[in-house]
Amino acid sequence: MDAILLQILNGLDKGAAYALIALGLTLIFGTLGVVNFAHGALFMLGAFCAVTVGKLLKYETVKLDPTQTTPWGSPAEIRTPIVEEWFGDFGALMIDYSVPFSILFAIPIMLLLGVLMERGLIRFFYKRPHADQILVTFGLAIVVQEIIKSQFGANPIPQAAPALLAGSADLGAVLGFDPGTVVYPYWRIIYLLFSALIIGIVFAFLQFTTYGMVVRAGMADRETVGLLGINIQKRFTVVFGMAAVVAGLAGVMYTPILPPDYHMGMDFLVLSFVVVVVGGMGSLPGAVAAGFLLGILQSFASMNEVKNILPGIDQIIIYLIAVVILLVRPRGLMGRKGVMES
Amino acid sequence: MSLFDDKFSRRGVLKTGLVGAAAATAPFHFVRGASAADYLNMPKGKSVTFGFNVPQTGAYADEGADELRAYKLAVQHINGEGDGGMLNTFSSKALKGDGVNGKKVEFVTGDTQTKSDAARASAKRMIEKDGAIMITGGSSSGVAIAVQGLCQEAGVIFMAGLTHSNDTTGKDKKANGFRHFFNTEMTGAALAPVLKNNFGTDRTAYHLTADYTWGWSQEGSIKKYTEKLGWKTAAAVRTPLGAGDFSQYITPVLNSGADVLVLNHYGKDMVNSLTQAVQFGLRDKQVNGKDFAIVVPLYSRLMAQGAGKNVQGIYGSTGWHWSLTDEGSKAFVKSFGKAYGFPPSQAAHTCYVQALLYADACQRAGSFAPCDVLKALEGFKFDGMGNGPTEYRAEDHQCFKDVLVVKGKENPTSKFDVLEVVEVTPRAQVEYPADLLGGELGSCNNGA
Amino acid sequence: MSQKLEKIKSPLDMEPLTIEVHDVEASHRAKTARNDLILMVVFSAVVLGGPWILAPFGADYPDLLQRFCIFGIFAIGFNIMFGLTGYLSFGHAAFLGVGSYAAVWSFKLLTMNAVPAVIFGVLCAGLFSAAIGYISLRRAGIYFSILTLAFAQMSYNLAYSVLTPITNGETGLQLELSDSRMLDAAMGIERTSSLPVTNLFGMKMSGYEGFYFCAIILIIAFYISLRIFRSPFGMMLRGIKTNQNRMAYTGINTRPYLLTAFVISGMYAGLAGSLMAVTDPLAGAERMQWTASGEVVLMTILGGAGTLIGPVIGAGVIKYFENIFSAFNEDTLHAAYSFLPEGLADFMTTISHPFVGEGWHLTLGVLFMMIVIFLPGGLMEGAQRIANLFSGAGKKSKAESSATDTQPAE
Amino acid sequence: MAILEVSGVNKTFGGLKALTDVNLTVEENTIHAIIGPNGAGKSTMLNCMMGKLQPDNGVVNFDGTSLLGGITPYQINQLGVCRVFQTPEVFSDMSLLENVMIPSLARHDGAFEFNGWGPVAKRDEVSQDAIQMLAEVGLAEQRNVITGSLSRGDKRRLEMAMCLVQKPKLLLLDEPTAGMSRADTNNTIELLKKIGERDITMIIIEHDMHVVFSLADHISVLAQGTVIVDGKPESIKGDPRVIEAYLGGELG
Repeated sequence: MDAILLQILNGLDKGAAYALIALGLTLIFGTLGVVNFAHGALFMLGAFCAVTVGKLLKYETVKLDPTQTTPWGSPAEIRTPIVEEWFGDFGALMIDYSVPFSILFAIPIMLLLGVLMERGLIRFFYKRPHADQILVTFGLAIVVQEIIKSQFGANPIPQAAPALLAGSADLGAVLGFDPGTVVYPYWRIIYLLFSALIIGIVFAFLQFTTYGMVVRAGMADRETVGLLGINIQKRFTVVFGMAAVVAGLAGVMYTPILPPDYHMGMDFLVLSFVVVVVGGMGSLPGAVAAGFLLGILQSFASMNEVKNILPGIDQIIIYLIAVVILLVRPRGLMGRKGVMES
Repeated sequence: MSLFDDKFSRRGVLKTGLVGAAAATAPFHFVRGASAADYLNMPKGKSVTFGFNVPQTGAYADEGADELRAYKLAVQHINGEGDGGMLNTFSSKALKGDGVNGKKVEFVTGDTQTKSDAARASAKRMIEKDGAIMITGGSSSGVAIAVQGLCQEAGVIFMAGLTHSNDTTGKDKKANGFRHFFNTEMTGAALAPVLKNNFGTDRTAYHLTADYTWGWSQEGSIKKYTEKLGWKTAAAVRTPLGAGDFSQYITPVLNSGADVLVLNHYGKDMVNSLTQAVQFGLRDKQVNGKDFAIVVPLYSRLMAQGAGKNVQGIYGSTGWHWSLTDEGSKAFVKSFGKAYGFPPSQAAHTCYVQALLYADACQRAGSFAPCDVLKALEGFKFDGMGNGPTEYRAEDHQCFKDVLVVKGKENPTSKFDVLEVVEVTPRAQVEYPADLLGGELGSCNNGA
Repeated sequence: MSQKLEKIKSPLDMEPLTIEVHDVEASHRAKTARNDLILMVVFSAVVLGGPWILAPFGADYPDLLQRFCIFGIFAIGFNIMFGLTGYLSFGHAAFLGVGSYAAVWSFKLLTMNAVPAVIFGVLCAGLFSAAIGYISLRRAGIYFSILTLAFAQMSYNLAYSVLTPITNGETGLQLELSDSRMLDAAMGIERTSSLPVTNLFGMKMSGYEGFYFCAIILIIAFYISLRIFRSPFGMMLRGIKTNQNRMAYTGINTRPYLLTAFVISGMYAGLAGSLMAVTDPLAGAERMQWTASGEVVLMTILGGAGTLIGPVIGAGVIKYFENIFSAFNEDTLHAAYSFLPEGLADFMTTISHPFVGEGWHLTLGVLFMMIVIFLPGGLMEGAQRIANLFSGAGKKSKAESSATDTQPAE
Repeated sequence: MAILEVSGVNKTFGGLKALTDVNLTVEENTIHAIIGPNGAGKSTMLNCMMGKLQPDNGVVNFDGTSLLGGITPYQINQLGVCRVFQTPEVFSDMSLLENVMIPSLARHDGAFEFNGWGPVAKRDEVSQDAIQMLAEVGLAEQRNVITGSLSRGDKRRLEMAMCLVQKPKLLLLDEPTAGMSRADTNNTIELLKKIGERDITMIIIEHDMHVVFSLADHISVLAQGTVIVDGKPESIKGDPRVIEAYLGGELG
């Protein structure tokens, strides 16, 4: 039982990552009608916001120590992070909390990147065929990825969670299991709660603001909304920026779980498209539900008990579920009719 | 008649009118291939071309870049530029710093993309277009085996880069292929005594294994040697390559009763699974009254940097480490560090050594013909290359040398100072009979 | 209709039609036929003359020439599905992989002769695509794309891991000395201590011989594709792309048309895959990965989807980048600029370095963006525009029905 | 003889009754108009006849064959029913000739035939039929123009040619003159009259009473999902129920 509970937690955690990326993809697709293959790159850029902040905080003064030399003959270096020099213990604390701290930076940066991307490129593709959109955003994703690679290298760059949150919570005690049987890392719990918060904010925004109403109306019927004389262009830009922020924040918060590298966006891209389609193109609740559903099913499929019966099932479970759902429900879990069918 | 002998087939083309247009145009090209050379890509001018085939894109791009740095350094040293590096400590003094066999060494590069197809395409380009006499490099076993097969068919020597699977010099060994790097069998043999000393003989191991040939090979070797110690294996779970999030494989470990987790992962998989295993508190856990232990059988320092502090105290093996203090290692670290400003990785080391070994063999053979080089390399004993006295075993073209057991360093002094050497396992302890891993070398191929 | 064409009178008081209609039609048809003949001749000449034509570009070595042909075939086949019907399959690499595995197994079990390998590869890919197509074609649009993607990814993941006994997993399926090769054995071909090479009735299939084999198959494949484009079947497929709803109300059962097109294009992929094995007998799982499927999509769109020749050009461009641009390093780059004054050469080396060697992906990404932004119809549209510029025939060609010509489908 | 019989057809959409007990009989070789105010259920009824929608119950028989129970639009077309849409559904990327050749091929080769080898250009019977049909609707000279550039009226005439080339027994026209100029409308009326002389039964759904009364042999008036009046044009014209249904809308 504890094993199953743990797998549900794993699934929710995994699902949270899928859901956040899929949410942004769906927002963009539903409102703007654009298939954005660069969305994974936005997720990756978010993660690299954290990397950059971490690097900046750890920017060090270098003093050479001529008394010692490295094995290759140059003088040894003594490095001190500048923030520690300036702020002392508070500086050390800032370094420790660099990942949560990055969120403050990631929001404006991702918003800016999103707006730039929409204004500079995407808006020229609203009326173009989906194939063109896919190709141009895919090209953009490669370009962004290669730029990051040239700046940060190809290897993963570790980002530690704050020391206080590095341990695990004993959920077993809380839920009435034996102590120590259901332990779960604090950071993963935080990630889950954070995702729920973001999803909540996005839905609240769409539900309760006039802005959101226009966006929802646009998702339902773009042409009509355009006819109402609303400046739809401006709203499109904001939606794209918002989707970029959601993807970016998902990236920032994921870094302690998965040390980021330049390729992480591509790794998530295909999966998140499967999630979006299983949820139903253009359906926000569908994207979120599919994210969690696939996350949980993937976790269960990875259990030894399951794998012993069906070897390799964890390799294909997501795709298998996608096939079954699309055959049973032609437009995914909550898809509307007529979207992306021709 | 033999269908496969190409002297016949060339005549066969002219006979068979099957491919009209081809037959009409084909003979033109044969002039190139059918020249008087004794072997493929026989160097005719004042230079000879080596082909460096490394991953430049994909997950191992950084490792590939480091390999390329090492190769460039090796070429400089062979041509007599720079400080000579390991040539000064190498036991064979055949190379004089004036190229090989009087010819200056040049090189061409290619991108393997860590894909067999791309790696073979890139190697073929270097052989067919650039006239490379030897191909070397690579950062994964799949690629190494694929390119090794290609070099065997084409008729050039392949000096494997970083490849750790048993198959490279086992099941899939080829006469034209040589490996300096160690393998999973040696890792098992080297690691087991250290594990015994640190964790005792009453342990239960839980394996997470990358679900492909190298992973299985690694899992098999560790199981074999730890079970000899008296360890039990609780489970061996296969994980998909590039799973990213391994939580669903890690949580079952928590209550499995196992007290050792063996991560048979490499590269990004290793970084992610180790980071996450530590996050789940496995490093600090107590099971059966013992401290829980994590073991990463194959360490790569470059990659371990990606796991940050999570590697601290984690045992594993590695081919070579820059902190070694023998003369050869010191010379190499010095010239590499001077050129690039940071220490070389184990991938750089093995590639550098492979390039020198090949050049040396050509010099000693007085020829670049693969079959002559092969004779010079087979059974070749040497020293001064960082791993103590080493031998290229003739039976399987595998180098036998010391293996390092390392541990993630608790108090690193720089970002390169990630691992500390716990023990240098002597060569005798990791040797195994040549027929253990199967396979057939076949005969050498000169091409042409 | 029993009326004779000459006697038609327009019911709406338009100019009466004359007998000329028939003549115009006949001459139009003759023109198309003549253009097609020219196209075939030029295409064949360019393909067979590849080693000479590509020499100035440094692409005249057998492996890359073979690859141009093989991926040309792959893209032509993909174009029959995507270019004609508009159904975007994201899983075509799976068929390529199946073709490769089947061909290598044919080498291992039967004979080193290329013919059975190719036949076996095409058949297996055909069967596999029929099964996947039958299920995936129940859905359209992106749902179809995702279904094909899912099947291909499942094939890839399983081939890499659980199916290792059949596929040899990560290492890739390769020939071994101990393979049975029953037909060869029955024909009394002796075993040697080295691996046998693939051959076509004695002619080895690597090097230039392999290229000419692939080239001739490419020409045949292109011809078949041309026939399909011009046939009633091709017209129906284009109808499906343009307006599937109208097709249904026109009495056309679109599903079998789509499935047939899917299987044909799957067989093309299998053909390409088996040729890869013929020229280089190794089949790796990553051939089936989604990135490989994506690559053929990019080739087709880059060249011009729905055009006859575009996909071949797209395939050539991408393979050229992959093989030639990735090979540049600082030294070769500097050598290439050596004709410039020293300082300028250094400068050029510095600014172009990020785009070659390890940066070749960057160049590819920029190229994709440029093409889609400025030439939505792919490279073929660029060619068309240039041609129009010279002939001044822009208006004419637009007004004329040339949907069957090599014109971009916008 | 009745070619199409609709009886007792009901259709609800989530509790909303779209069609209630619709009965309709279309005689062979007549022009039958269905009129009614917006939202009367005309399009729903058409969709029920064409296999696009399944009615909840009732009977739809065409020439002795039921059009219900999983029969698809293409099968209905193969039985000899062809539909012209309210917004023209044509192959806009293809030439006019190709537009008409496709239905012509569908008639000659059936719902599916794999012919991937012989050039379609050599199918003389197909292209001649197509050219002739284009000539009849007055588009023959533009046959090599890409369809997307046509005016709406031309597209609709093209669509008629696409149906006529199949020699359908029954032609369904959904507002054939919607959005047309007066001159175009008159041309279309002439064309439809001409077609009417060819032993083709037509059902016309139309708003324009001028068109209806110029063409129809028989009129059914649909309101609130059911047929309220059914009869000859003369009898419809003065019927108070019809006037009421249109809320005093202009008739004739």
